Amino acid sequence: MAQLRTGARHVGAAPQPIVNDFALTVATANGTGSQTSNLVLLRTLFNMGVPVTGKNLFPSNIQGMPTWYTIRLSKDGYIARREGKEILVCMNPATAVTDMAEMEAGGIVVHDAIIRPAAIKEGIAYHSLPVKELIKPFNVPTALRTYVGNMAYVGAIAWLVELPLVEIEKALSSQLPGKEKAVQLNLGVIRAAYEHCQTHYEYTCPYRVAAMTGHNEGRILIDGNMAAALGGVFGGVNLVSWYPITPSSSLAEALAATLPQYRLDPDTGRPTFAVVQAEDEIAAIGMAIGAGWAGARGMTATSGPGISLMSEFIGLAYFAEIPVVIWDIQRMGPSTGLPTRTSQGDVLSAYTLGHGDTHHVVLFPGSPKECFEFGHEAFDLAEKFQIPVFVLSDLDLGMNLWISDPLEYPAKKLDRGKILSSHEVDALASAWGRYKDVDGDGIGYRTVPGTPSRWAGYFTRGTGHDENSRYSEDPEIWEKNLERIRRKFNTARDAVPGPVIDTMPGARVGLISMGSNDPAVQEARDRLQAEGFVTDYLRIRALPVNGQVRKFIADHEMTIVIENNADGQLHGILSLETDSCPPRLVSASRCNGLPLTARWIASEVVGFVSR
Amino acid sequence: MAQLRTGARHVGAAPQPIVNDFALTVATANGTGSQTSNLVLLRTLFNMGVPVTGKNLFPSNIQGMPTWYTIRLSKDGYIARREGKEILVCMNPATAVTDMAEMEAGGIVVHDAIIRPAAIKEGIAYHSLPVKELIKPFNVPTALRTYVGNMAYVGAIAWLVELPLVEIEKALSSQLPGKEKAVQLNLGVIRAAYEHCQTHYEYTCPYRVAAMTGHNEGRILIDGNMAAALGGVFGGVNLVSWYPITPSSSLAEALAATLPQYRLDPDTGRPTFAVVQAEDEIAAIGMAIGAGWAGARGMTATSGPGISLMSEFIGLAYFAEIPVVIWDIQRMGPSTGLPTRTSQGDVLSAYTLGHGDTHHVVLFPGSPKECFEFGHEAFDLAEKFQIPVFVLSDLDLGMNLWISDPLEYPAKKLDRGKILSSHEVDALASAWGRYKDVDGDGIGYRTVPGTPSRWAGYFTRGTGHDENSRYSEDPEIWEKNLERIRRKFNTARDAVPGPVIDTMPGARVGLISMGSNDPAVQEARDRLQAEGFVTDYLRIRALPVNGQVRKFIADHEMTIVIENNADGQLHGILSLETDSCPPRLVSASRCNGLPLTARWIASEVVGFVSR
Amino acid sequence: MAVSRSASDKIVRRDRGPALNRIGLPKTDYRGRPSTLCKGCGHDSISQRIINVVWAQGLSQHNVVKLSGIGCSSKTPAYFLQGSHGFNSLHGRMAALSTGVIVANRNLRVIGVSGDGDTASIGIGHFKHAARRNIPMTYIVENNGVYGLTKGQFSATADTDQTLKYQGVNKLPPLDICIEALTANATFVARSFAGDPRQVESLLGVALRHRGIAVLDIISPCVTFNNDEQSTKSYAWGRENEVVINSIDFIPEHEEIEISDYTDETEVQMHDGSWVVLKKVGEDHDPTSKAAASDLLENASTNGKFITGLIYIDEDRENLVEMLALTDESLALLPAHKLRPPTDVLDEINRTYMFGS
Amino acid sequence: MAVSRSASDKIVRRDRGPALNRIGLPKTDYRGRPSTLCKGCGHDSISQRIINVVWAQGLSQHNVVKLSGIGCSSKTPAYFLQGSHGFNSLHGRMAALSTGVIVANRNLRVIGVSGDGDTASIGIGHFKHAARRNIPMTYIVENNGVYGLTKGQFSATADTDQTLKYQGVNKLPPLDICIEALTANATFVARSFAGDPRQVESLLGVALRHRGIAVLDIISPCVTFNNDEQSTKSYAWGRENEVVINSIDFIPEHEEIEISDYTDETEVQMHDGSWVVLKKVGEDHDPTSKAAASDLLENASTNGKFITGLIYIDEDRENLVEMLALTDESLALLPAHKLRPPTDVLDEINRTYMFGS
Ligand SMILES: Cc1ncc(C[n+]2csc(CCOP(=O)(O)OP(=O)(O)O)c2C)c(N)n1
Ligand SMILES: Cc1ncc(C[n+]2csc(CCOP(=O)(O)OP(=O)(O)O)c2C)c(N)n1
Ligand code: SF4
Ligand code: SF4
Ligand SMILES: [Mg+2]
Ligand SMILES: [Mg+2]
Repeated sequence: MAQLRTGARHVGAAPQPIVNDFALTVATANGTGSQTSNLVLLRTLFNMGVPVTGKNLFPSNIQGMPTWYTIRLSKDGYIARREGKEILVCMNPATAVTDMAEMEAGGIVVHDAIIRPAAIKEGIAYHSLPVKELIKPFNVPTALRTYVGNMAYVGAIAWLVELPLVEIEKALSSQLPGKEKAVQLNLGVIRAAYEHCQTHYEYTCPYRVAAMTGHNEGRILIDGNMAAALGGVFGGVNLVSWYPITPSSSLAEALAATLPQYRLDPDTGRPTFAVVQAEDEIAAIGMAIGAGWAGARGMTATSGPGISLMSEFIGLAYFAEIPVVIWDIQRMGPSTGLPTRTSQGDVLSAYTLGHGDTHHVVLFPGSPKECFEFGHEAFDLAEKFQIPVFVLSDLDLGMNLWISDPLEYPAKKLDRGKILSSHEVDALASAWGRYKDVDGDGIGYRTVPGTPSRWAGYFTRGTGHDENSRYSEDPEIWEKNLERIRRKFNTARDAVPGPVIDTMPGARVGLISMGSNDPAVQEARDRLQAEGFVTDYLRIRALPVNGQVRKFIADHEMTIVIENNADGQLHGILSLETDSCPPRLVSASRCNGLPLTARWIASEVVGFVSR
Repeated sequence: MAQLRTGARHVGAAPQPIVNDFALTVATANGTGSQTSNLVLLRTLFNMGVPVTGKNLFPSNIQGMPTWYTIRLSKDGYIARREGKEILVCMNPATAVTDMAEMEAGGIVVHDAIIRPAAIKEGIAYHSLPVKELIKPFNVPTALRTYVGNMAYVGAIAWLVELPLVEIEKALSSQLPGKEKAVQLNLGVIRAAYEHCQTHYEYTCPYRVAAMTGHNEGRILIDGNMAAALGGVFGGVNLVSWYPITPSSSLAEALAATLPQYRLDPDTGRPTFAVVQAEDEIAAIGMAIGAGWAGARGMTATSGPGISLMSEFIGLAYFAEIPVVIWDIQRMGPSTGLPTRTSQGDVLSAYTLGHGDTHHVVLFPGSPKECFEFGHEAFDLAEKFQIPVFVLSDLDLGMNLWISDPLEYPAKKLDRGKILSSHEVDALASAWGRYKDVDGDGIGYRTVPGTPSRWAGYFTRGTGHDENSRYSEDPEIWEKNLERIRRKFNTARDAVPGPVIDTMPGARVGLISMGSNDPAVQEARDRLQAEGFVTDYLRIRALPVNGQVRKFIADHEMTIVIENNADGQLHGILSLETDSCPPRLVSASRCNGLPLTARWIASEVVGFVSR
Repeated sequence: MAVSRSASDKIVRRDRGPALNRIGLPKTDYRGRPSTLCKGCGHDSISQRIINVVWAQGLSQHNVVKLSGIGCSSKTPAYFLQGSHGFNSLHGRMAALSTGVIVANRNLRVIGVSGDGDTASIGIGHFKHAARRNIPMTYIVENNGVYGLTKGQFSATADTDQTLKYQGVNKLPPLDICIEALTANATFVARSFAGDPRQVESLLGVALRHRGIAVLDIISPCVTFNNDEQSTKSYAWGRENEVVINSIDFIPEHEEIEISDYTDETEVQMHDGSWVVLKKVGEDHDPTSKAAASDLLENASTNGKFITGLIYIDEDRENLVEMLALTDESLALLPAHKLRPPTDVLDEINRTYMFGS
Repeated sequence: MAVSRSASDKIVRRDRGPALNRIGLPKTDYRGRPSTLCKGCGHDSISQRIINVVWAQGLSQHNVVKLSGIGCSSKTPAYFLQGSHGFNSLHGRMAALSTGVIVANRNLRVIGVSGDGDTASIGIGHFKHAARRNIPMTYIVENNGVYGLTKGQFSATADTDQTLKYQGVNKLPPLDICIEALTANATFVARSFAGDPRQVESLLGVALRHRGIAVLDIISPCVTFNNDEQSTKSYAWGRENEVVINSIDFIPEHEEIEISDYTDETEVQMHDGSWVVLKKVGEDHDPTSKAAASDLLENASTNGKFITGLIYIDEDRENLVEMLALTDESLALLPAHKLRPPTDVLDEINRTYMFGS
């Protein structure tokens, strides 16, 4: 995005008309099918080349509760969430009053005619949309009325911001593939609404959409969970054992949908994979670990509560050194928390999950492209180091559509790690020991069950063991084994995805962040730069960290760790890993269920610096 | 012990004969009843007024595997574990060779005649004991032979170190209450062995036992788990829901044994408590939390694997604010680890257990007396703050007999926390809100089910909620609620047991430790002082810490955190809590399944200082 | 309404104003907060049944607690008995929580609401052990064969070979809640159908008076994800196929009714002295025989028969509170002096461990 | 020895030296490391049975894996088949682990060893769901009614009203492993007794050839904590009360034996084509009928009868691997090109999400 970010302007400072630089919020109730209307709008904008982002704020229920969908257009290419909105589509009587109250001067409200604005605010244009009347002519079956009715606001928006109906039709068709009748019906309603506006509103909206180039070309619009699933498909996953939980279910379900498309055995047409819905998370992780132990690629996907339940098994995989991949699509904790709100609250749990002394490799994808990349790389790391590998995404990245660079075909071949063939183990015979550190990297050689050799068998256990995996209570053997595991962990520091560093000349303050915060941090840095304040930026892509991070912190007068949780968990981990403490390394963390915004980050940075 | 510690001498530096200052190790196989013989020796010494400590190194199986029992006598009152031994009782052929090889010059070996020393070492006296012959005259049933045979070494030791048989008989009777026949049989064997030595050995042992005063008077000999159980008895526990796991089972079983003795309803003679063996740890903690929610005092006792399984439920109790007490008798992790070896590896897990942002109150008893004290105080803290309270003991403190100051009757009355009576809640009516911070301490007022008022009922949930415990996804409400919980946690800092600080004039180095390390740290400080190196000592008794700890660290050039785990978990927590990092705050941690020793601690301190 | 037919309920109808129950309260007092479930969800109708029965029995809400796990079904305790304490806990853990609540306060009437995922998948272990312990509670499974709240995955009670929109085909055999309860020695096992309000209420009426654990497996259609008429968890299928095995008449203790033993009736005396009269409808079944209950269920499951009614009842087995012989007074409400022994007791204890003892 | 009677095993006895099995190995090759269990523990005798049967069937140890949970019973896989991969995992989780192992490598013979605490207490959920999924494995429960490794607490299979030294009285009814397996639709359910080596071996012989999950509930006395003759888990009680319901004859596929249908016999053809002939001993029971199996078990448990033998077998139901239609090749051994689709596939995928598409 670099080439676009130059000359960033602040919203509001723009001259009339405001083109491709505003936000639109649609307020509806869930289970009314408004998602289709919203995605049609998003797709239309994307295909017109407009940098756009859509955030779905949905409730933890199935039908009838308030839902908000915010679409932000940013010709400058900022796809982070942004506070406020210029246009409000008000379809939900339950929230109409507060929704409208939030609008600021210059704003536009489109509301269902059944909703009468409680208070008419100065400087806001109100447009009433007689949805009921508009759809009457189409005599839609009752069941579909609200669903189809939601198309009305698409038409109204189209008229207001000047969206070409042909683009909308295209988007509609790709949204409802092969459903020509539905497309035409919906389009009819959209047209009707469009014409209604033409005839009833005489008003020119300052907010406009114009096709543009330079940003979306060559990019894709995809949600992180789908990208992650495809990462599994190309990562050679053999077993997906999972238990449903928002917001991770769509990852497992995407695997169940895509694996049969792309991973049937070319010779026999039979599956080279299995997707098993387990009875609970303990079984889910247990199955995945069983597969990993037996030499296949096992993974699971879950969220906070599932992570807690998996603690004991993860500790076993850590200590018995078994590869397994765990996707944690983070939602708001503690406890059941807010199942449909985003957070980065599981960083510490994942890093140190399990009783006793444990630490795990944790990856932080920052875009759908990285969800795909880490989706396959996680398996290589898990098998190379014979460890559980966590991939920490979140609801925002996982369930919302993001503009992303296309998915990149893996550069490296699959890395299955140190597995001995029957000949190799025969050659070694009794000299082989499962947990011997032959190469000095802390990683032992393993054999998989079924290896036709009388030397291949060994006995895995979660109890204290020697190099040959025999039970031992000997203090020296215990210490030696833990030292080797620590050595292995240190070897991993330089093998995991390294940090991404972006510098600005003369910066004395550094920012560190991870995962889905990336767009907001980028935007915040531009804002600050525009105010003459330059920053360097290091994006952590994995734990444990390596020397680069220590150096980055050492190289700056102050480094601020920005994260979406309450305790500043990443800050805590980095403090210990790099022996740094305040004021050199400080924490800017916030967690209210919403993705971080550039405005908040910028103000935090200014706050720290002016202290 | 202060008055005794003055003038500590190093083992070996003592003049002949060496009185009340040596160590004795008994090597047997488990399941052979040697525990009785060992405890008879320990009790005899205790009752002779000798500062003594016994550490049982037993295997994780039921019968036939090697077991070592080490008894240390220290006229100077040091009851920590110590490396090495002057006397070895060698009853287990399986380990005889290595056991004997470990002996150093000046050592004494007493071995079963069936064991022929592999290599006779210079400067070591070997005494062969014909156990089989000795017990023949008593024609003991086969089943009991090894058991009774183990009494032979008691007799031999008695002769060697000059233990009065009358004292032994007393100890034997208190060990086998009401079993006069068994006592006499065993005593017979002891006498036989004693006489055998008299007639066959002409040798004067340098190691002697002499009755002494000044240390054991007014003290008790008890294991931490029993003391903890009695703490529960006097803490008013109502429900003990548990699942068996070493080394915590003896705590729950002690409760099952003592509650019926001391806690039957004076009026009806019926139990005021329940002990329920659950189907697993998840159910165990779930039951305890259910009891806590309903207004009773619920607790569970477990070890590492159980802590992992309890994560999700603890997170619920944290967020829904329900009192519950969890005893973690720590054993060696990660994973199943070493079930019969000690460790302090669950400090970080316990402090931050659960996904999302969580932190818990954790208590660290340092003696049986404190096990009792925290055993009842934990309930007061849990109910006062409406939180889960962890008490972290370990296998060494929990399962070994320690000399301790007597159990002290609670000074304060039971603190049931902020519970509204029906009248109080009626008065407040709709003004009452479960999670309102009326007093500014972050603690809300609760009602218990059954409170006869139409206003008392409320709906508890692990999901986002407002002050009235109604479901809410509102970002501000979420943040406000978490802020209050954090405020509550900060209130707890000064309510939990404060640190115990012991200073030496002119000390520039501080030591911080916790729990069962106390005796070893005390001894190490004396050793260092004897070498002219003075230290201050702060013993953490609870997390979260308060200003005193921050000040202690600030007041010293260097502070060393000493703990029995691999990662220096307490050091990590203190670094974050006090914004301190190396070289100001450093970590000395070790974990090999054995209790820390003064020698190791002293050498670590010297190492750090001389760096 | 089955229950209101029994005199115990003393519904007082005044010329004007709403009907009041035994303790003089209108039914509206027993409502909960507005439901957020889908219109037509079976769970909402069960909530209404609970309101009706608890009101009709004239129970004080403060003596009732509502416990649940996680799921659409587990949300419902927020939608009934606003005056009662409630706890929407963790997925699959309601049974464990309930055990603790009951031990803490034996004088509470515990109503537990769970789902088929909550009970038959993640919670099956706690469910079976709660049945073993015969904890005194009403354990309702709102069984719809799917995971509603997570948008329609198969649960462990889904039909074999059933197809769901986004889930494909389920090849696994279902677990039968009633059979699972029975093999774990539950002392009250019943099955019903959210589409049969009359029966749900009469069963609830008895369940609330049962000595131990009363398991109600109520088929409660998920109109959003599993209401296709081929599904055995749909309204259509239920209405088509329900086979009622018995109808229930309830006779409170204090009524002087002499029970004449008709061949088509079974009388069961409840622990509180009241009587339940079970009139046979359809086939011959003795709900006091475990063997008969087991045969009936086995047979129904193999032949895909949807039988409803009281399948098994045993008022003789001790419940957990009785096994523990707890004080009549709730442990949660005991005075301090019953929670902490006096000083001399501790002195005595110290003496036994003391030097020289 | 039941199994060695069947010709398939081709035990070759040479004039000198030890007997060799079909693949030319002496039995000593199939031993494990020395047991650390108590002398006389039932579990050790079961380990010996496994060694005998696997050797007699001439299986290669590298095609067998040994999985277990935690407990004295779960330690035993270290004491047999030293040449096989083994995994002593977590308490109660063996079934979950096994599922993953089997999916990863369908060509392994999986022997799972668990205890009554491991399976009926903490592991009951995974056990029931493994049975539902009919995972192809031999699931052995070494049932002694106590927690051995934690020193003798009651397990969920302990007798009602039993008293144990340090535990007091158990008032809870036991869970019956066989009934639990059956109600979860396990396709092979058998009960045996460690004191009846001949039967254990013949049942193991069939179990190892079974299509799906073969559950063996073997009463295996804990001599240290639960061997009092009143205990139904003791050697004395078992010897006194065992009622064998059938004896097993095994006829391998490749043998030309024509099966004449005697009234006192049931023949079952195994998935691999071989035949099992079940001779009735004692009462009349058809092990291919689920209803009969259920009745038999219900009746035995209510009357405290210790019946042993093959209680239920169903060779027709698909196992998990078949339901998943996995490649014959083990997933764990697939070549890289079958694990990662070619570049053009990703290009195509990108196109569908691409701007302008
Ligand atoms: C530990 C855990 N795992 C998963 C979830 C996600 N989850 C919420 S409800 C539910 C299933 C609900 O199904 P059921 O119990 O049948 O209730 P229903 O919604 O069908 O009434 C799941 C898996 C969770 N909340 N907690
Ligand atoms: C999660 C967990 N909880 C508890 C334990 C402690 N533990 C070890 S073995 C065991 C019970 C074993 O009983 P069973 O399965 O019957 O085996 P047995 O020893 O009787 O053969 C328990 C509770 C553990 N290892 N892990
Ligand atoms: S999704 Fe199904 S179960 Fe959930 S509320 Fe809607 S209808 Fe009811
Ligand atoms: S304790 Fe019992 S189960 Fe464990 S090894 Fe000894 S006899 Fe066997
Ligand atoms: Mg359901
Ligand atoms: Mg057992």
